[in-house]
Amino acid sequence: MHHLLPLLVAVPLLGAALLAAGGRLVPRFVAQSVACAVAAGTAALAVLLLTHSSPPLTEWAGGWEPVEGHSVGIALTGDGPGLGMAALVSVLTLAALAYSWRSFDEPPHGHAGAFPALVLVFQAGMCGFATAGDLFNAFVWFELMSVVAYALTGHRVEEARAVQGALAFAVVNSLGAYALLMGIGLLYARTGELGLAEIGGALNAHGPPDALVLAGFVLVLTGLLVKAAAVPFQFWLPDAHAVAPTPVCMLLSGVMVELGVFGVWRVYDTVFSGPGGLPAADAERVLTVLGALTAVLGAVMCWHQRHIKRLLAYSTIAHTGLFLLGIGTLTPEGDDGVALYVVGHAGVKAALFACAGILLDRYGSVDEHVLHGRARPLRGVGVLVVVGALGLAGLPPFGTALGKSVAEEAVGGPLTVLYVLASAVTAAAVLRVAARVFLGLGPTPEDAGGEGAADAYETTGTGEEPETRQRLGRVPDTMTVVPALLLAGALAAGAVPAFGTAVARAMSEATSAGLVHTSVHWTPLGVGLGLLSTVLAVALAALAVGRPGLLAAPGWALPLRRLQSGHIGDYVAWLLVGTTVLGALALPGILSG
Amino acid sequence: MTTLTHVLPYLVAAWVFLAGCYGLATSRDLIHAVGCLSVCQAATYVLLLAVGYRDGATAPVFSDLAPGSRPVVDPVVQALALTDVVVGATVTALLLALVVQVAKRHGTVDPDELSELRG
Amino acid sequence: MNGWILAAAVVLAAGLGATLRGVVTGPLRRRAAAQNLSTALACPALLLLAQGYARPAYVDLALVLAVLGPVGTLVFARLLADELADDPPHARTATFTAAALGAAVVVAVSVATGPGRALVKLLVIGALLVGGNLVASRALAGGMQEGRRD
Amino acid sequence: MTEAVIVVALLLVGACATAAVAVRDPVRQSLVLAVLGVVLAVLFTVLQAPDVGLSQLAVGSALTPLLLLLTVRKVRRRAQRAPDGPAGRRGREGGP
Amino acid sequence: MSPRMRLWLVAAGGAGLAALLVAACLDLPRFGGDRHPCGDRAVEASLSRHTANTVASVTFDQRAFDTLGEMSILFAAVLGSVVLLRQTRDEHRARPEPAAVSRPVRRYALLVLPVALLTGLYVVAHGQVSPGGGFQGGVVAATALHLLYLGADYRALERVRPLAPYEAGDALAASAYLVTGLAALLAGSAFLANTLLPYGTFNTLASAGTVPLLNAAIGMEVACAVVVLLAGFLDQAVEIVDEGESGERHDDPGRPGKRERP
Repeated sequence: MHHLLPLLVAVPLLGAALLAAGGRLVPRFVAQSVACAVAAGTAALAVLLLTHSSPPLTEWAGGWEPVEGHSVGIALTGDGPGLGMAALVSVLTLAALAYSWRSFDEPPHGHAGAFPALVLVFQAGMCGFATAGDLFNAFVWFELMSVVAYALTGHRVEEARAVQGALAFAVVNSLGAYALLMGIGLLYARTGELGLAEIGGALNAHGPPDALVLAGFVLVLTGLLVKAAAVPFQFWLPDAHAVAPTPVCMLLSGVMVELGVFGVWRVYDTVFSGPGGLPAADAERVLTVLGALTAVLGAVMCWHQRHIKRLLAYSTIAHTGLFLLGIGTLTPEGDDGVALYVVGHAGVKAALFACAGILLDRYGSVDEHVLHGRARPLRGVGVLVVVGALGLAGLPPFGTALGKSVAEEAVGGPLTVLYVLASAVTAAAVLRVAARVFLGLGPTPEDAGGEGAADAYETTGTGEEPETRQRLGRVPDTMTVVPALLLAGALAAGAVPAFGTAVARAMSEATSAGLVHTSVHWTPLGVGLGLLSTVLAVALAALAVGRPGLLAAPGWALPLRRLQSGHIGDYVAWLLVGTTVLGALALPGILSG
Repeated sequence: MTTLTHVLPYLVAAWVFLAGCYGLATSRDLIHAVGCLSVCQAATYVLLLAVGYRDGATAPVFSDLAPGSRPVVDPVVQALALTDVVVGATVTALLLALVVQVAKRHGTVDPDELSELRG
Repeated sequence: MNGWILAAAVVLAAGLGATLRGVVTGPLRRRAAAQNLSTALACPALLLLAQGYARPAYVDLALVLAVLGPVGTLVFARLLADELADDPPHARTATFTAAALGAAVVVAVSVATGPGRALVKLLVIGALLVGGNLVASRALAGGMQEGRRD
Repeated sequence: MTEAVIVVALLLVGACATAAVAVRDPVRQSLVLAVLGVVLAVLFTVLQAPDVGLSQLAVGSALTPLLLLLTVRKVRRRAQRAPDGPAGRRGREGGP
Repeated sequence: MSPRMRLWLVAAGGAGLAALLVAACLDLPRFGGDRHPCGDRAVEASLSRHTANTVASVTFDQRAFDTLGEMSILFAAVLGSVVLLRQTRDEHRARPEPAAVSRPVRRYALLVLPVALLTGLYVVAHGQVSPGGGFQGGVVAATALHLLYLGADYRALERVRPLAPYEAGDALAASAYLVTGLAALLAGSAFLANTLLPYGTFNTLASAGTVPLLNAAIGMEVACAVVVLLAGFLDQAVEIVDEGESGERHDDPGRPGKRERP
């Protein structure tokens, strides 16, 4: 069975190569069917492997089995979390391809296969990263998914914003990738190994951590946190997510960002958690501080957006912060909660982006003020958005709610409050949009014409072009069925009791700490907190719609919004500051050790 | 002198990386910024190859050398650096393609004049 | 003590150091000429290094540089023809010095190699190096276009 | 002796990389980057990595400068010929 | 953010990162040290499979899975560039006027073109034996083709460069790499295992099992990819004109200067 692991990468790549080769010969319909079939096949393979992943699979690419404990080959890790992420990636890819079936713009002449082929390569890169058991191999797949993501983000080259967002995305992520590679170089110099587990073992054999380990940790984490969009590496995310084509947004927000968090978890757990790695207290401090900052910034900025896709992008940042807080506890319960949360969040967020895409294609705008009341006819879509917002808030029995409640109990104390508030605020922002756009509640905003009024530090949602050639008269069924199914999946993740237990078991088998039996189930406290954040979200949204003046952008948020300047130089400067902050946060343990 | 040469390659790599970052952050031209990014990447090659070097050794290529007759340097880092060079070239190309489109749609390649995507 | 490597170090330090200074300062014409010289000097340095390390396999690097170095200069000559047209670079002394150095190094290494297939390769490199260098420097000096040769 | 040549190559790389950052005009920078490619190839040779040196030569000596200059040409052509492009702004000209 | 503010941030962040890196450098094993366990194992493994160029063995055998990723990156970047540099609806193509290149340059270009192509092939073919390989040789060969643009003009290049076969070649070479890997899997071994072919005689072109196959696939992939990539940029720089540009195009950058100075 373990020999099949590399197929998770090879199958989509082969599909992409065939599509690129034959794309100009076949009609668009055939190209899309082939792409969907390949994505579905890979998803099936991932699920099949997932069912056989206990005990975790290990594959040595090229058949280089270790001799005397050492191998010159590349290890692939097929454990629950890795294969789970691969399955999630594949399912979402399938959803994105199905969503783009009817909606997406005519492909460039002679390249009918280019867009589906790129999506398949994206899937391959993400699957490869999820199953990588070798640090350099992880870098290669990391870079592959980045490169494809840049191209996909800038896909609509006629759009000024799309190319600018893609460029900022590309520059910041490339720099992060090079930092990751520098870190790999440092760790290789110390250990002479590239496999994750082998590096960890060699570090432990070397003795207590020193500046080299610290630098390796900081540089590797910089790369991964750039991908995970943690503060202060997050600036690229809203720029890229707001402008990428909708199917791509579903993948970027749904899984790619979460893969950054997954990478942090995997690398810390396998490489740095031993006595030769970074002391637990330091890792906890790093992840908790950055996670809390990310959650706060994401929630505040999310609330102040009127560009709906940008709003959703910031809510992704807020949730990434929550994920980082969860894995920052370094406890099995925190990991379990985050794993479930990621699954639920992927479904909910992808569905919300899909709904935003429908608005864009139907009305040629994603501006909350301009669309005020205009989407009343789209009742079904409105229901989907409201359900998605409730899922985002963590209303039981959504998968998000179950994961959130488990993680909330793991973090404890004031961080639980942060969990409730961040999810409530982001959900409230989405509910506010739903109330205004789909129900036309509240006074009509003054700048509903779409011109002017926006201050210099606000990105409006006007001026976006629909992704279809003409505005859609009727919403194709695929575009509504896909988000509905995704929401159903997110609901099932929490409502099916066996799912949580399976996730918890897979997580415990995968961690280096060994088998720890944790139970994932609904607790009264968890349900209560979930209901609390839902009620808060509804109340906030009602207040914002009913009394817009009361919650209008306060002055204190302006400096925060000014930081998002759209300037690549600023983003790079913040990245440098971020590495320094990471180093400073992790320093105490090294000094005392 | 010898202690300096023992860390000099690493220091050069660190210097090149930081110089590239500085150029990237203060660049007034996106094409220049892409060039600076490739400078950053040059740092990774230098670091990787410096890590694999061994005094008095030669390349692990045995077309004109009997295996075992001379010590050889680490081939693994060379393969990594090779991959890295390819990645660098392709990323540069993709970034330049984006810069071409930015110039078309915004009429400028000065990051200071790109005023979209704020807040 | 290895004389070949010493010679390579001198070529690198003096020659490439000087071209580096040339490519960083001064008007565009000087920079373009310096870029051409850098490949013309690096190629003999690579040959010297191959000889110094006693690794004939390294000669491939010099071969590729001898092929692609002038191509790179032609890229600049072609795409910067506008800028260079008003003020064409003339670096005759430096060009001929570099060409002479290249020829001398090829001859020296050939003598040390002795007859055989390696010698043929070296002579090809020598021809490509000297010819390419002269053509490229001529192209830079405004010889890119018909009727504008000087 | 081998150490001396490594030090020379390292210093050249350091200086060249610094220059590539300090030269702000993209055309001139691409000239410096071409030289940096060659110097890096020499460094890789003295670090006994001819394979990497070859690929650096292949990429750095002609391909990257060609890509950079073609981009510059496209961008400049717009800036010179179209004082009011679609965005209505005049492109800043970075060079002479 | 004001430039001054940004500079302060860069200074602060850069100083922190510099301190971290310098401290790490001082803790690194000294440059030129003798401890390279992974490298020594790789050399051993390479010799056991009759591969003279250890780096090729690492690239195409021991870590062939990395090279698969590397190849996919190139493949994706080319596909992405084709999409990003496509001719949009508001653009049209203008035929470039032929350029007049001086005779020595043209002769040189036509003379060196075959030499460079041969050099590229030579570098690809000897990948498993001497320094070089698919990537290096592929780039050399593809660059050589563009001597036609430098030495003649863009039309001459376009004549030998119908893009469709190159795009197909790029994809098919990528498939060939994957199929070679899958064949090993089907033969009962692991993905990309080098067990299909005999290892041959050390230090000959037919040594090292599947390494030459993968090497050739990469060589073809890279050559085609670079041609397609450069075609995208050349089209943009030479042919494609959008509304912001004047329609009058010439392939010959020196022309205006010439006209101004009769």
